[in-house]
This record gives sequence, structure tokens and C-alpha cells, in this order.
Amino acid sequence: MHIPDGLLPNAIMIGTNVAAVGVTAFALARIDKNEQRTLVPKASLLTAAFFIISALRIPMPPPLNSVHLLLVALMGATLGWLTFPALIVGLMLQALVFGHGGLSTLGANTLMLGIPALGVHFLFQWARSRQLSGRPLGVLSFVGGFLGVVIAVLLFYGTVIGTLPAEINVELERQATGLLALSHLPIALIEGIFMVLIVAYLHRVQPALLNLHPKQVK
Amino acid sequence: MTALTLTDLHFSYPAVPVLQGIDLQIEPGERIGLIGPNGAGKTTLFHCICGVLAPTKGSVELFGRPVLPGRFHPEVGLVFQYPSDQIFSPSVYDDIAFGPLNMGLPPEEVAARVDQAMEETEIAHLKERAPHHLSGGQKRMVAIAGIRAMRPQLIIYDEPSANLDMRARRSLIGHICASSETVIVSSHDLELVLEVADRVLLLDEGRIVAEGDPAVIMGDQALMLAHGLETPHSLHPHAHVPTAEPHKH
Amino acid sequence: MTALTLTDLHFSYPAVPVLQGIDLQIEPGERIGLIGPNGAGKTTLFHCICGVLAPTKGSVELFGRPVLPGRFHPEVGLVFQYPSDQIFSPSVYDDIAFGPLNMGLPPEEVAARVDQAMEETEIAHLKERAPHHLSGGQKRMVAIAGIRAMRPQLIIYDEPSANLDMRARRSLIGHICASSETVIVSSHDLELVLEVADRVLLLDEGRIVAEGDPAVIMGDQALMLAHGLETPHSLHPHAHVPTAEPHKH
Amino acid sequence: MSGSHLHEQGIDTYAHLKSPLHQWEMRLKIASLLLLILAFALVETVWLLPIMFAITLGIYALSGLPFAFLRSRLTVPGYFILALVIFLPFVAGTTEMATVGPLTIREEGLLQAGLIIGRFFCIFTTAIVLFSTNTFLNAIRALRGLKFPDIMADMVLLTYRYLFEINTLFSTIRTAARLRGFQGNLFAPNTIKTVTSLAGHLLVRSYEQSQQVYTAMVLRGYGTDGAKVYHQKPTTADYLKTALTLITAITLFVLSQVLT
Repeated sequence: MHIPDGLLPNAIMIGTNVAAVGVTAFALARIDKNEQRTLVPKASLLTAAFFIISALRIPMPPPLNSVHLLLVALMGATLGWLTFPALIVGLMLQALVFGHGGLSTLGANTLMLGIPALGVHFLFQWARSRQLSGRPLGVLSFVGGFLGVVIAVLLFYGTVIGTLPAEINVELERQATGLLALSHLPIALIEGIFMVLIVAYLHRVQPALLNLHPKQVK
Repeated sequence: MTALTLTDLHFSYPAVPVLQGIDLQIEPGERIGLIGPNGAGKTTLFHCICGVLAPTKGSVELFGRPVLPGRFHPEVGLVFQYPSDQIFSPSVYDDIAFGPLNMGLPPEEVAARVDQAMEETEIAHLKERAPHHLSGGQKRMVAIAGIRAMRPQLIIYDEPSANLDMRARRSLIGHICASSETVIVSSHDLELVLEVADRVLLLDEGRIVAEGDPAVIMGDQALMLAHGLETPHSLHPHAHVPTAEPHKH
Repeated sequence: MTALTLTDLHFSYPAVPVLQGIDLQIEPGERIGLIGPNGAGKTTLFHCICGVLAPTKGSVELFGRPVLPGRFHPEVGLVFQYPSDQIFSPSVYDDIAFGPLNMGLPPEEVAARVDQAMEETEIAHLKERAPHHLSGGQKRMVAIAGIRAMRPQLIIYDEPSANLDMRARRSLIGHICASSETVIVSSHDLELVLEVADRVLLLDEGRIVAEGDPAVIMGDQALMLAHGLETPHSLHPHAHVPTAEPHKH
Repeated sequence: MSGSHLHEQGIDTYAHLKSPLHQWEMRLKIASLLLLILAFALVETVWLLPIMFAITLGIYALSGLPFAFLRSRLTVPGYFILALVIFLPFVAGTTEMATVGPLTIREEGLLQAGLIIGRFFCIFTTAIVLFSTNTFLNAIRALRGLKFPDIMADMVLLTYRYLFEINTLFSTIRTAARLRGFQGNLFAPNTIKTVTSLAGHLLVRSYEQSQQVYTAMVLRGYGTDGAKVYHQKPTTADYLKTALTLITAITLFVLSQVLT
């Protein structure tokens, strides 16, 4: 699910790139310089790990056959604001080394995954402030994983369909977007369950991973 | 019936031959030491025996039945070189139960096997711990317990003493010697091989170049040297090792 | 001037004492072997010497100057146990150049140092390679070259022979013996320690419990046993190792 | 259950040829070709497509890269974009051109689909030239010279370095799981649980390794700001190529504005 080069009209292409760069700069500026350095290897190796995990095919009944995890919620929960630089790096490597995605649409793809990830980050920050654990944390994780996919899918199809020529019937557009999003419900469910289990796993084995949030510059 | 029979076993990656015709018979209960330099083909051999890799030629037979690549063969267990590559569950108990659960055993049977495997490896007190927080020696024992719980008749140990300190190594040796399964141990730790193996195989460039009594094979200085190995000190008490070769500058 | 002086060095994690008062002087050019069970505090000691960890008490002095935690001290180099953790650049050349570049050296000097380090470790042919394609022995040498290119006066090797086959181990021993720097080697491979060290330290529970001539310390069976170690076979030619302890069931 | 198969071929395979594009100073090359890519992306009329194709194919021919390489890289993303726009000629627009069975082909939709595919082809091909006519490492070095933030460049290099390592680790763990009977069956109740454990384990291992990597980096002076990046000095030929590309990009942009 990547927006390829060539698809986006001028304004959207420029706007999304500017916005993605802006959010990334903002994310980096929030972290003090020394802290940034300690976070570079962590963010990099985790980005590599996310990349590998997201390539894993999980078997599904036909017609899906198999699905990939999107991992936006997990990225948000572990990397917080660093999700943006991590996504730019990951998507850049994906475009350059493996030829998936695109260069001119780097910004759009980063936003598409980064916005839901950031939402989950806020959700988890709230959970941390309430010191949630056990079942409530599980529910929250499921909601995060599920909504992460739904929002990313809506953003994707919204962009793809919404940017096509205006001569298409608006009502038809809305219906198509809804229908396509609906067809991703099983994936959102899987991702929700995955999120519940993996948060429990990390919580038990390496809780620091769920709390990577850098100190902010005062 | 032999425990393991390899007949003319070949394995190649595209254009890279790894195993070049291995014939081998191992009797039930035997403990085999496998030695040889890195790149000799040991790991590939193990993967063929376990059915992870399909031989390009030849056959593998385990307790009279052919090994089908891609199938699950609980009668053979492989203990990986790095325990962290093998233990991934969030608790020691879950990890050891992983194999028995996949075998479709009933819950009481699973529990009984896990308990027994933990007792044999003396890790019952670690049951609830996360494997990630254990010491190297403990992780090794958890990995072994995870294999033992499947009750394999053949256990393959790949460099089992790597990264262990002497206490952990000693208890590992005790464990291997006390077990009654057929065992294959590959190691650069020749003293360990000497202590546990009944028979030793020397593998180099995908071929078994020598096999026989461990003390005889490993005591043969010319043979060992020809394959990048050194005679273990305990077989070679009087002549001190050559001091390091002069370094080229 | 000593190469390294540790005075009453303490280090604790909250509520967990690791180093409990270490006093040590190492002369320039000495080669020290550090032995002891896992968990004795070896890695923590190294991190204090390099300035990665700040001692909770006591001091570290390197060639007459105090080590300031958090600062860059190119005069000491640490060779990690796992080379993959240490070779973090995407090519061998870039990796070796990393240290010299951070020292702010001019490009010709960087190039000259990288070339020399590659020559000393005999890896010039690997220059353009990606680290993940190298063998264990090659990775070890690349890691060493990355340290040597900074021209440290003290090099610390943490389990350098782990996971090496005998050929690679032998060439590593040759390399260590041929170098003129002050060296500290920690290893469970006591035969290696015996070959390279002038003096040996036995560390246990954060204290140096014995030090002296390698053959004398490691030949003292009672001492070694008391700290979970075994006398190396080459010092102990006549009595064969006890066969494995009976296994408890 | 199967995983990724990372292939490195492609990225540095043709980095050592000696074409005019290979011999173009990296910083200037990146800046120029990125501007050209931007100009392509901004084109909003099909009438410029022939010119764009000519420019793109000209650059590709000059680069000395084999056309089979382009074809192999284009296949997957090509089908993907085709799938996204294939319905356009049937639903978008009011001018009916032809009828195929129950479907009506409309002019506006057809033109729009053509434009999208054309832009995709030109951008994609130019990006391939940009990153295949030099090693990946040199490209990152040059990016630093173009004020790409150091922290991001460090992340790109480390992610790239450990991608392959972590991939190998992942396939080893999966082999270990298979050897203990994990089939990855859809209907086995433990499939999702096991996948989660494998993924969690991979993350924990990566995290632990990152701490070692950080220590190793600091011990070799990471963060001392002592390092300087040295670039080769551009020649007159470099400047000429740059000027030519910039003029092309600007002309294209102006034409596109005039024609739209």
C-alpha cells in the first residue's frame, strides 16, 4: 500500500512533502542533541526490524490469501515522534533499494502511515500517564492497532480516489472509499490482535521498548 | 535399524557445492563428535538431517524412515549455536511447551513433558522468567529443554559450549553424557568432543575426510593440521604448542 | 608512567554492586590476561576503563591522564565479543575509517591509517565488502582493524576467540602476540590466555582475587576450582580431566 | 508463513560503469536530477509526455545502464500503478470516445490515466539513474553535502547496514520455530501468537543490539563532531551537465504552466 510516483497532482504532492519534512523537523527539534545521538542506533535498528516484520506474509483465507502487517500502531507506541524520521528513512530505502513506493510521494506515504502512528503514540502516552496495564492496556492496544490500519487505509484510498479528476461522481467516490476501507477490516482485526499480543510481550520482556520517548528540550 | 543413515548426500547452492557425497551410519545411542573448520558444511549437514534443506542428491533416513524436507520431524532435535536464535517465547515455560503444543499433545501431556525437561536440565526455578533476562548458560539449558520436551531420539548440538563459562560448560558436558539419546555434537571445543564422543567425524569441504576413535583421530597431528585443526592439549601433553606464528608485516 | 592505573575502582548498578574495589597497575607493553566466571564484572570493568561507564567510586588513569566518562578516548580501543555489534558501517572501508574520521584527521592521514590497519590484519582484499557477507574470522579482523586505525596504545579484547575456528583463532593469537601495544585479553579460552599473556588476573565477584604468572595462577587447581574455572590441559598433562560429573535425575 | 527475501542485486551492480552520468559529481547530480524529477511530477498535460519520454530515455541511454535492468525494476510498481488507474477511462470524464461492450471509454479519463503513467515512468526511471550510477554509500555521502541532516543520514546508513543482518536473524528464528513444529497454518490457534512472539523477539534483539552498537560508536568517537566530509571538486564538465539539466527542467516547467 504505497502511493506511487506520478499519481498525485501538483498541490498535493508538494503539500505532503512539505508537511512531512516539517513534522520530521519538528520531531527532531523536540529532542535535545545528545539524546538524538543515543536514539539514532535504536531508531535505526528498530526501523530495520519493522521493515523485516512488515514483509512477513501471514496466511489468510481466500481471496486475501495472505496479508502484511502495517505496524503503524506498534511504530507509534515504540518510537513516538521518531516514527516520522524512521518512516522517511524506511520508505526512502524501500524506494531506492527495492523500488517500492516513490521518491516524489515520500511525503504522502510518510504522512499516511505517520499520522495514525502519532495518534497511537498519544494514546499510549495517555495510557502511561494512567499507568494502564493488563486488560485496559490490552483494549487500548487493540483499538490502536485496529484504528491505525483503518486510518491509514482511509488516508490511502482517500488520497488516491480524491485526487483523481473531479469529473468523477462525488457520491461514487465516497462509496468506493468506504467499500475499499471495509474490505480491509480483516486486516485491521488481525493488526488489532497482533498489537494486543505484542504489547503484552514487550511489556513483559523489554518494557523499555514501549517507553523510548526522548526527553524533550525545555 | 540405524539411528541415522546418510547415503551419498549432496547439497549445493546455485554454483556453490557445500556437501559433496556424505555416507554415514549412526547406531542408536551413539554419541558422535563432528569437527572441522568453519565453512566445512556442518550447519548445512544438520539442516539436511532435520529436513530444513532438501538435499540436491542422496538421501537421509532417520530411524528407518526417510526425512521429508519441509515436514516436521519431532524425532530429531537441533540445538542451535546461539540459544537466542532458538528461544523466542515470553517465558521459559511457554518456550519449552512450544514444541509439544505443536505436536498436538493433550495439555496434561504437555505439562508433564515440560516439567520433566526442566528437571533434566535443572532449570525448574526459571519457569516463569523471561528467557531474554537469563545468563548465557541458563539460556543454553532452556534451549536444550525446549528440544528435549519433544522427546527426540536424536539430538544435534551445534557448538554447544560457545560463549559458556567453565561452570556452565561443565554442567553441559554432564548433561550430554548423562542422556541416553543418540547425539551429534559439532564443536571447535575439542576437549569437549573428547569428553562426550564415542566416535568422531572430521568434515572438510563437504566430505568426511576421517572418522574413528576420538583420541586416535584428534591425536593425529598431521591429519588435524591438514584440516586447519589442532590436536587438543590433553592428547598432547609433552610438546608445548608452537608459540604464535610470526606475524607478517 | 603506567599504561593503566585503577585505584579503588567501584561500580554499582542501583542496589547491585558489580566492581568492588579494584586496584591495578599495568605497565606499557604488558599483555594482561583476565579470567573469571561470567558475571565476574569483566565487561563492566572494560566499560569503566574506556569511559563508557562512570565509576561510582575510585579512579581510572590512562597513560597518566584521568579517563573522563562520556569523552572520546582514542588511546584505548575495545574489541567487542560480537564483531557484528561493532562493525556498524555498510562497508569494511567505511567502518575502519569511522574512528580516524571522528578524530578529525585529514583525508590522506585517514586513508593511510585505514590502509595500514587493513594490512596489519590482512584484510585489504575485503575493503569494498559488506560486513554481513564476511565469515566470523574476517569480521573479527575487521573489528580489530577498526580499532587499530585509531592507533590506541591500549587494546582490550573481550573474548576474542569466541566463535572462531582454529585457523582464525591461530591467526588472531599471532596478531595479538605480534603487536606492540599494551593489551588486556579476557577469555574463557585459557589456552589462548596462556599463549598471549605475560600476567594474568583472576576476577570474581568484582574483585581481583589472584594475579601473577599465567602458568602459576592457572596451574593452581584449588584456586581455579574455587572460582569456577579449570586448569588448562596444557598445564596439567598427566591427570586426565575427570569425566563428567554424574548427572542428577 | 513466509518472509521477505532481500535482494541486494540492483543497488550497486552498475555503480562502477563509466558513463557521463557515472562521472558527474554526486552533489550536483543529485540536486539536478531531483529538480528534473520535480519538473516531471509537476507536468499536468499529456501533450508534454513525448518530450518527457525523450528526455528520460535519453538520460537512461547515456547512463549506460542495461534496459533489461530498467524492465526488471519497473515490473512490480508498473503493475501496481496500472491497477490503480485502469478504471479511470471508464468512469472519469464526459466525452465518450468508444464503447467496448457495456463499458464506455471517456477521453478525460484516458488522458488522465496516460498522464499518471507517463509521469510515473519518467520519475521512476530518472530515480533509477540517479541511484544506480554510483554506490549507495556515495549517494548518502553526497546527501550530507547537500545539507541532508546528519542524524537522518546516520539513520539511513545504520538501517541499511542492519537490514540484512536482522533479516538473516529473522529467518534463523523462523527455522528454529519450524523445527519445533510451527507450520504457520491459518487455522492453528497459535499461529498469530507465534508470529507475535517471533516479531517481539526480533524487536527485543534489535533493541539490545542497538545498545551495543551505540556503545561501539561512541567508543570510536561518534558525536564528537570531529568528522568532516570531503567531496571531490566539480569540474567544468560537471557544471555543464548541471546547467543543461537545469535548463531542461525549467523549460519543462514553464511549458507545462503555459500549456495548462
